[in-house]
Amino acid sequence: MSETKKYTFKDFKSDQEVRWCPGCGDTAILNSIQKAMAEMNIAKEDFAIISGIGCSSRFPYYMDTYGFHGIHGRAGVIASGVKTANPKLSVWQITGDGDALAIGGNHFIHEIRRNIDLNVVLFNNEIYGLTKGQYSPTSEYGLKTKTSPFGTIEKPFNPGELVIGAGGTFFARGIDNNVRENQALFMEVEKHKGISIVEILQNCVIFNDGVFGYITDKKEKLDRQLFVEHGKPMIYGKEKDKGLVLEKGKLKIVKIGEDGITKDDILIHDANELSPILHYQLASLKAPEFPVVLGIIRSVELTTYDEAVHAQIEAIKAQSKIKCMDDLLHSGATWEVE
Amino acid sequence: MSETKKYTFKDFKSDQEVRWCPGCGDTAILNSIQKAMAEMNIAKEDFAIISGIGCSSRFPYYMDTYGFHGIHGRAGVIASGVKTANPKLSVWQITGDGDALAIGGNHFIHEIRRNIDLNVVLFNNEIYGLTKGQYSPTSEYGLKTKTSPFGTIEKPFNPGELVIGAGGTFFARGIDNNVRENQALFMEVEKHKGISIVEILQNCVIFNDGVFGYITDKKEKLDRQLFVEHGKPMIYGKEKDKGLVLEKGKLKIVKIGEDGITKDDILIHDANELSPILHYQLASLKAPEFPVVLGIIRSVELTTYDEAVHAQIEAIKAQSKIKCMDDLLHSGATWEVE
Amino acid sequence: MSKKKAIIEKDHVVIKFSGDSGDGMQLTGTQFSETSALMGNTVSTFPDYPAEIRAPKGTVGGVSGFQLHIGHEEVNTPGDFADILVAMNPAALKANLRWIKDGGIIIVDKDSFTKRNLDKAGWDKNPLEGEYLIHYKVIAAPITSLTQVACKDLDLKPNIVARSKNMFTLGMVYWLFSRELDFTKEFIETKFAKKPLIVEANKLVLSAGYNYALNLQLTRSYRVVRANISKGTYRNISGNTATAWGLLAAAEKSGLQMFLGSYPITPATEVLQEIANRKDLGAISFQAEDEIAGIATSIGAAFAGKFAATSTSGPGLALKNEAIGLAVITELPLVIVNVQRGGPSTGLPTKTEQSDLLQALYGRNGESPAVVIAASTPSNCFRYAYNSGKIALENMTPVILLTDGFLANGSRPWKIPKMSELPEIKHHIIEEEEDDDYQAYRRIGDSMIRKWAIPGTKGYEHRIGGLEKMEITGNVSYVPENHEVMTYQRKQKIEDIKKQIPAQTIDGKSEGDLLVVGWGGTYGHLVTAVHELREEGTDVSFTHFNYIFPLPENTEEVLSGFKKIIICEINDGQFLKYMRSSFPQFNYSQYNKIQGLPFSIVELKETIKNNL
Amino acid sequence: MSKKKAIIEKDHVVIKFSGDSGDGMQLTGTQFSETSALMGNTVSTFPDYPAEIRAPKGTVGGVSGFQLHIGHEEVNTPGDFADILVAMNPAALKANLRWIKDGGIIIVDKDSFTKRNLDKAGWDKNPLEGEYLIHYKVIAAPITSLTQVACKDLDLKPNIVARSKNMFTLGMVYWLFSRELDFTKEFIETKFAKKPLIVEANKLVLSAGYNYALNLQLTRSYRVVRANISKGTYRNISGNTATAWGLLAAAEKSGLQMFLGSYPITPATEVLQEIANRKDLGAISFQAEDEIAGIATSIGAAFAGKFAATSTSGPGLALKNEAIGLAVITELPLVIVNVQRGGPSTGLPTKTEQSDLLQALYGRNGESPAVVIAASTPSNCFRYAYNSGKIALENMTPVILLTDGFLANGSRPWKIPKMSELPEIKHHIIEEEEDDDYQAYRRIGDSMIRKWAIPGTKGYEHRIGGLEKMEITGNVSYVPENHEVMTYQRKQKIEDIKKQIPAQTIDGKSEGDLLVVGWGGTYGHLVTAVHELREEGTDVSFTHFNYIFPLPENTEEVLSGFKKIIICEINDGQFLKYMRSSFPQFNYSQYNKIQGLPFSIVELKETIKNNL
Ligand SMILES: Cc1ncc(C[n+]2csc(CCOP(=O)(O)OP(=O)(O)O)c2C)c(N)n1
Ligand SMILES: Cc1ncc(C[n+]2csc(CCOP(=O)(O)OP(=O)(O)O)c2C)c(N)n1
Ligand code: SF4
Ligand code: SF4
Ligand SMILES: [Mg+2]
Ligand SMILES: [Mg+2]
Repeated sequence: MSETKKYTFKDFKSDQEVRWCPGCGDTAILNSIQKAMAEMNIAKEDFAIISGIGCSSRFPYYMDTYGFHGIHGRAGVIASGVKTANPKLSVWQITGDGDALAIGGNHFIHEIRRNIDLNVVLFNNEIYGLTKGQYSPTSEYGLKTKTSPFGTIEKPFNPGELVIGAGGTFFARGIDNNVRENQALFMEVEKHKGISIVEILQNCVIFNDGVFGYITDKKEKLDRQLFVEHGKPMIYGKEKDKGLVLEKGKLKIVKIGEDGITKDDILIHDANELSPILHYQLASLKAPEFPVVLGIIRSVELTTYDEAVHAQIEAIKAQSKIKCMDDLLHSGATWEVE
Repeated sequence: MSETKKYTFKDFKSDQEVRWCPGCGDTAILNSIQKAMAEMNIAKEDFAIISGIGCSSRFPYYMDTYGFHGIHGRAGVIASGVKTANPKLSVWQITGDGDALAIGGNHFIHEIRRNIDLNVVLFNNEIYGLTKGQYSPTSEYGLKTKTSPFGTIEKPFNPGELVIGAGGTFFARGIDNNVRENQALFMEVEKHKGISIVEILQNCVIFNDGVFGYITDKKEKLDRQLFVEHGKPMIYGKEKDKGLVLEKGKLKIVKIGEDGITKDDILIHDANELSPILHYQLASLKAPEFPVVLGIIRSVELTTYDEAVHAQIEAIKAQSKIKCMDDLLHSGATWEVE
Repeated sequence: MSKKKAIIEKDHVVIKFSGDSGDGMQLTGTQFSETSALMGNTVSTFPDYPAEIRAPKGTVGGVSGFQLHIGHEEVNTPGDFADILVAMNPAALKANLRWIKDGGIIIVDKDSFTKRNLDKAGWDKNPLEGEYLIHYKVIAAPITSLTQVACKDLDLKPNIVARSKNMFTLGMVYWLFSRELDFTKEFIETKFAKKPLIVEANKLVLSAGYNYALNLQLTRSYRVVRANISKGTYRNISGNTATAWGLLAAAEKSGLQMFLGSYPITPATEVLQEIANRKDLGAISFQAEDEIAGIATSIGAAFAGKFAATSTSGPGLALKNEAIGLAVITELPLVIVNVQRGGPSTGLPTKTEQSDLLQALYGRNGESPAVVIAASTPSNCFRYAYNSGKIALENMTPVILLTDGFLANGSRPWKIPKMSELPEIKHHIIEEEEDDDYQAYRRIGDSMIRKWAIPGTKGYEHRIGGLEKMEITGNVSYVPENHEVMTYQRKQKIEDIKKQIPAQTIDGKSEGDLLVVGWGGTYGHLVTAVHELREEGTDVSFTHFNYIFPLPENTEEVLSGFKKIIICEINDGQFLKYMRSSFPQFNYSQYNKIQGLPFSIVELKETIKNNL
Repeated sequence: MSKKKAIIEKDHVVIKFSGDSGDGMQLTGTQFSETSALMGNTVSTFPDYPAEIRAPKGTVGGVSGFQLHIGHEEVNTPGDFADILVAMNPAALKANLRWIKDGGIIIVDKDSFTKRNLDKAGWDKNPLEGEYLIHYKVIAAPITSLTQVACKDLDLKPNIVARSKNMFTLGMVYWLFSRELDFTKEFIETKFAKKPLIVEANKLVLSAGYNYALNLQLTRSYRVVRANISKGTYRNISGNTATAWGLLAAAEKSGLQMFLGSYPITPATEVLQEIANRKDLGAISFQAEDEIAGIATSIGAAFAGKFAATSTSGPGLALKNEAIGLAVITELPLVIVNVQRGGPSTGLPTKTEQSDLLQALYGRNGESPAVVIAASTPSNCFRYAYNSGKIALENMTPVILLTDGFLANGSRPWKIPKMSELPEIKHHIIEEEEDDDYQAYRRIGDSMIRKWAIPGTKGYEHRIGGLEKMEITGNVSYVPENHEVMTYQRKQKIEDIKKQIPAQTIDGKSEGDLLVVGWGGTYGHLVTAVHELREEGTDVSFTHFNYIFPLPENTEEVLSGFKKIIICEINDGQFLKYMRSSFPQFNYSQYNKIQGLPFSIVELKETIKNNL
């Protein structure tokens, strides 16, 4: 791997014109990733950005790094191949809610299970953008779309729940336009060893505009979003007076100052806890009863698959008598004809 | 649908010879399902048994019902098609850990998400039987198999966790040879409206013999298994003196009679609770630190997909002006040529 | 409207509306074509979308077009080159200049030719100035500003008003063709029923455009004489809608419920969308998690006794191949609609191609014969979808129906059929107590067709699956000779279908020097080229295939009358390969185009002449 | 061992060992074949497993067999019919009786012919009694009991002892062929190194069998004269192992790390297993969640600069088709191994067939050419796997390597090649600073090959993907003409490979009345049939194809020397279709067998004669 130099985010812009719809949340995410990468102290050639198919999956074309625009649903497996082949690369999987959770759902849970050290950015706009507006596995129950003219009758996945159900070691959530927060988030993602899944709530201005409006509403968002930080109490609200506590194992909202609750009663977020029970609950919280949790919800470290593959190879190499093909060809039962 | 008659389990035996290996756990499961079905008060012709490919997936051939031995991994989607087409049928999906969780993993999480009213029996032998002994997505970390001669380096799925992560409404666990318990379990499975996933720990005598030996050990099993029942305290152990309690939201084992613990302190199992937090924890418990939980861990009812499909059709039918193809053909802009 | 016009009579005219994606060109084109059809012309249309959802405004990549061809005799293609181009901005002019006939009319919105827009479109200087467009008749109207003027009395914001500028253009073109505005006014009233101000604005602007043209008498106007169209009720229909409706019709006719398991993919998505919209007809649409789930749920539904179909495009068909094999061996009825697009891989998803033919014929493991049928016009997608359903249900077999991006998105006026006049569709569902010695793989009579016993029917419990099965009983069998027997039974079943399909016809003499051969979506272009050549005195015959596998019984006979056969395809010669292996005795040549575009009449005529 | 034997010299002998799955017949057969090879005979073997993992003991369905053919000249098939059948129980006799030559020797374990076992095997009465087997020489030895006797002094339980009864049989057969026991004794010592008592038992029983035959002089014994085998070190190798090793060899030779993404499937699983075992050679095996993940991880690895392959069988290939298209358009090197089995659908998974040829050629959307190569003997799977790797790496293209169940499981002694003597393999990985105007799709020189810039290499950052790309730059392009250019570039790249493959050879005269044509796994049977016919005076030539697409440059020339060409395949005529469409001018006929079995020499000879 090569030496790194100081970059600016412009170094990560390719010569291709960005062709997302004006106002599409994808552009903001692109910016925050470019900014984050410029700071990562990783040589540009050591990034490999892998995507599937979808609006979001056009992403690699706009990055002046190695990139692979795959086929629909296969971003995760192409990325798994790249990372397993060369663990030294910083491999980013860019995927949509259709790409990762509809056709690519199986690869998604398996890459998580294997804990391959990938950085996965899931652009969740709760719709199929590129094919012009059909519902996706994350679309809200009842959503009317081109293929659900009378409303869907399917419960959506909550990506965070699925990640944890599959044994995920890292899950975070962000919102497209929070460029600064996301930039910081992506720095953490890169640092985490193991598979990191980041769900970004992304507004599709054309086919699902405003779907996150309730959460992002400028005036109300402090009451509707909860940014969690490891080691900090889970407090939110316009007045910073609301917080989470546990009651019989379940999360509950309390108000600081009411019923004798003080700041010290509020749960401290422990993203590094091995048990995912609390993380699961945080990922599950839904508006309007609860705030939507943003930030790093879970971040634990376990051996990664890519590491283990190469470690096993090195271990066996050291102990095997077979060192090259000629050895293998002559191993076992052979005989001479003279 | 036809009237039902009184059956015995023999009525469910087809004329095909059972060809599993002698001692294979599949045979016991077959027996318990046949016995359960005979009691279900459902006409034989109203059962459709759908499988994928694997040793376990040979199952339909041995049942004198409608049956479909599909292709590898597609049991869930074929079954989804059958049930959506005809919700009156009792549709059983028979699948293996490879069939459902390797190649069929995506269909598995999606049928759960949709909550199609299927009865899914997952024969989990933690190995690929039919292809003669490769590791599966549920194989224990480190297991040596034909494709992992030096031990696997992949974390296994816990099917229960995955079910809950995907939004499952029913999850239960059994052990192959517990024919009587399983028979009762399958009766409950049939009753549950929505998708029911039953994981049966199944011994493959040829390629993974004894993998559940620790749990099923005749002498120790009372200490290693915890049968949960809705509304009953979660007590187990040879002396019925161990039980589960919650501490800071996490399950913990306590001993009745020690540290002032009485029977009343033990958690009561609530399978019907909508929140899956406790169910997730119960499904996760692992030997040897914890007993393995058997029985119905989660059972809640939500609208099913198959129901909703037909309800929506009926609703639209009632309100639409288009009643037949001729209506449709003449709808919208048309003109006459005379 | 009383001024006298200089009217030019034309046999047919090609018009292309083009502008930014947001300029409403699709709607404008559709209105013009429906009005033309209503007034008795034949019409063929084709939209031309940008590859991006919303490419940057004002760029060439963001231009959306709608081409239409009207005639007084049958028109079979949207036309090669436009007589009239409407370009709402510089980019639209740039993108389409190469597609206008010499001497053609160009209508532009003069207001949009600003420095900024010229730059975005990549024009060095303003083409409206100087001699650049000297070979065309340019009508540079201040459309944007006149639209605002027309609405000045309405209480609407300028940006809302601006949205109706397409109506100004439409009005102008209506004047050029002496069209009436009523049909479009009615349309406006229905479409914006809940927004009376918008209705008002659109109607005002439409009339303003008409009057503008009228008053300026910008050019002489055209008349395309009424065609001699057969009596009946007509509608416009696109290929994808026709396909969906053909399937729905087959369901209704067979008395079965429709089930479509599918996953969205360009350019096939509208088939799913149409059927999802037809809950009123009892249709079940299952939007699956992927293409495999799409077909597998359909196979499940077929097992359960529904009329099942699945729809996709090339990459999706590749994913369905394994499951098609399951439908073959389980002998269940199933229609697989494949709307072809440019490949390989993701390729050119919004462009047309005929390159999935060999995949449809051979893309599966094992000896796995399935019927392959191809539609050839947007409207006959209805007939071939219907017939695919009929063949699937009557023969207990999967049928692959091939259409393509050109047919799918193109549209044609279509004489609405009466359901009662469509051929009957029988299915083989077995009734309770109909057969007291039912065996899953017993054949009906002399045929190779098995009965369809569906779950819920007492007494016919049985098991099917993907393993080879014993003849008659359907039990799993590894008996070597039985495998051969079953392989030939499956083959014979498909061959028997020859007797159910119409004989192949020849357009032109049945003997001669050259036979032009096509299949699927190229029909319109081929038939036009051949007819024009014949009118010009060139002796050439033409035959077009819709039934691909099996081929019509008289195919060999049809081919044998000619010294030379030229097979024309939008691919690298797939039908040619197939014909060569089926009838190696003939002298074939080939013409291929692989540009994501349909043929042009010009190139076809030249090619055919060169082959004589 | 001094008694004199009456020895019959034989050119070649076919022996089949058969018994219950648990009876160790595979091991017995392997030992006998290795010993025979060691003693200078040519050998060809084929195992015949039951379809079930453990079918019920004692049933016909549970019989496991191992057939081998030894000769003093080249033997190319495991033989049609057995000269000697070993049947360890009544079921094995039942299952194999139809495969013994008239007058052949049958060795049975008399002890196993109990009422219960006879019933299970479906014998009405004991075939050893009466005249039932009068046409054979039956040696009914009390194998079970003599095995116990031999071990009576060992401290082993009877059921453990019983497991070595296969050694008794092996001993008997060794005597029949005057074989030495040393090789097998050594084998036993290694295999059971940790269990000295078991070593002892097996060795005792082996000798006991030998001595039993010796003492009874049951029949005359055989000698198959040493073959004239070229000097060198030999080993036995099965097709699947040879395939895996061929890939590993290509990796080593090219200096790249091996990456195999795969999912288990019969009969291809051993390829994955072999490579999973080769961590010592640095091979990465990725057991994926399905076939799509198998190929897609490999495509990722190829992008990252590994020598990547994936392995599967027919249904799995169907699932990989979409991703193969991605490898085609991204022009990455990749080997796709497909071990064909009986289809359609799950079909006959444990049986052989050649019915994935058309799928390999055409099973993808779009114009999507990929190289297709077929191995033709178990051992030459090594060479063709190696060459597949070479062609993939040197041409930046996916290569599909076809083998089949017959090759995969069959084995042959094989002269071990020296790595240094294998042809060089170059790859196109670009070094840092090698090219200061790198463009992802610029072609190297006159070729259509692009350079391979892998992530981690400074200065060559670029993007590839499944959308059509602009020539040279590789940027996404919707330009119509460019699509045609790229389509033809991809086609040309494959055609250019013609120059890299050997000319097609003819076995026999290069002109004549009849040319027998085969491809892939039927080589052994075809060459044997043709040679026998020629020895019998029939003038017939033979050509066998390993390079399927592209075909060797001189193919047309080879075919043109004959009045008639007969194409013999284990399918319904797929290569025939392909040849007809490639060279329609020739007069083809066909011979096909679709029984999940290889050809028999007898049927081939008869067919060929009938075609003369
Ligand atoms: C095999 C295959 N199936 C279907 C498609 C069509 N397709 C392309 S993108 C897409 C869904 C995109 O949704 P998502 O992943 O959420 O991306 P978005 O466009 O919303 O960013 C679909 C269905 C395809 N290209 N390939
Ligand atoms: C498309 C496809 N891929 C692979 C296979 C091979 N295959 C058959 S069964 C199986 C795994 C079986 O494992 P599991 O589902 O756990 O069933 P078990 O045999 O253990 O009951 C595999 C890999 C196949 N038949 N089809
Ligand atoms: S369609 Fe939606 S997701 Fe796609 S580019 Fe446009 S705004 Fe973004
Ligand atoms: S291989 Fe294992 S799972 Fe399969 S039948 Fe035998 S014991 Fe059962
Ligand atoms: Mg999306
Ligand atoms: Mg299993």
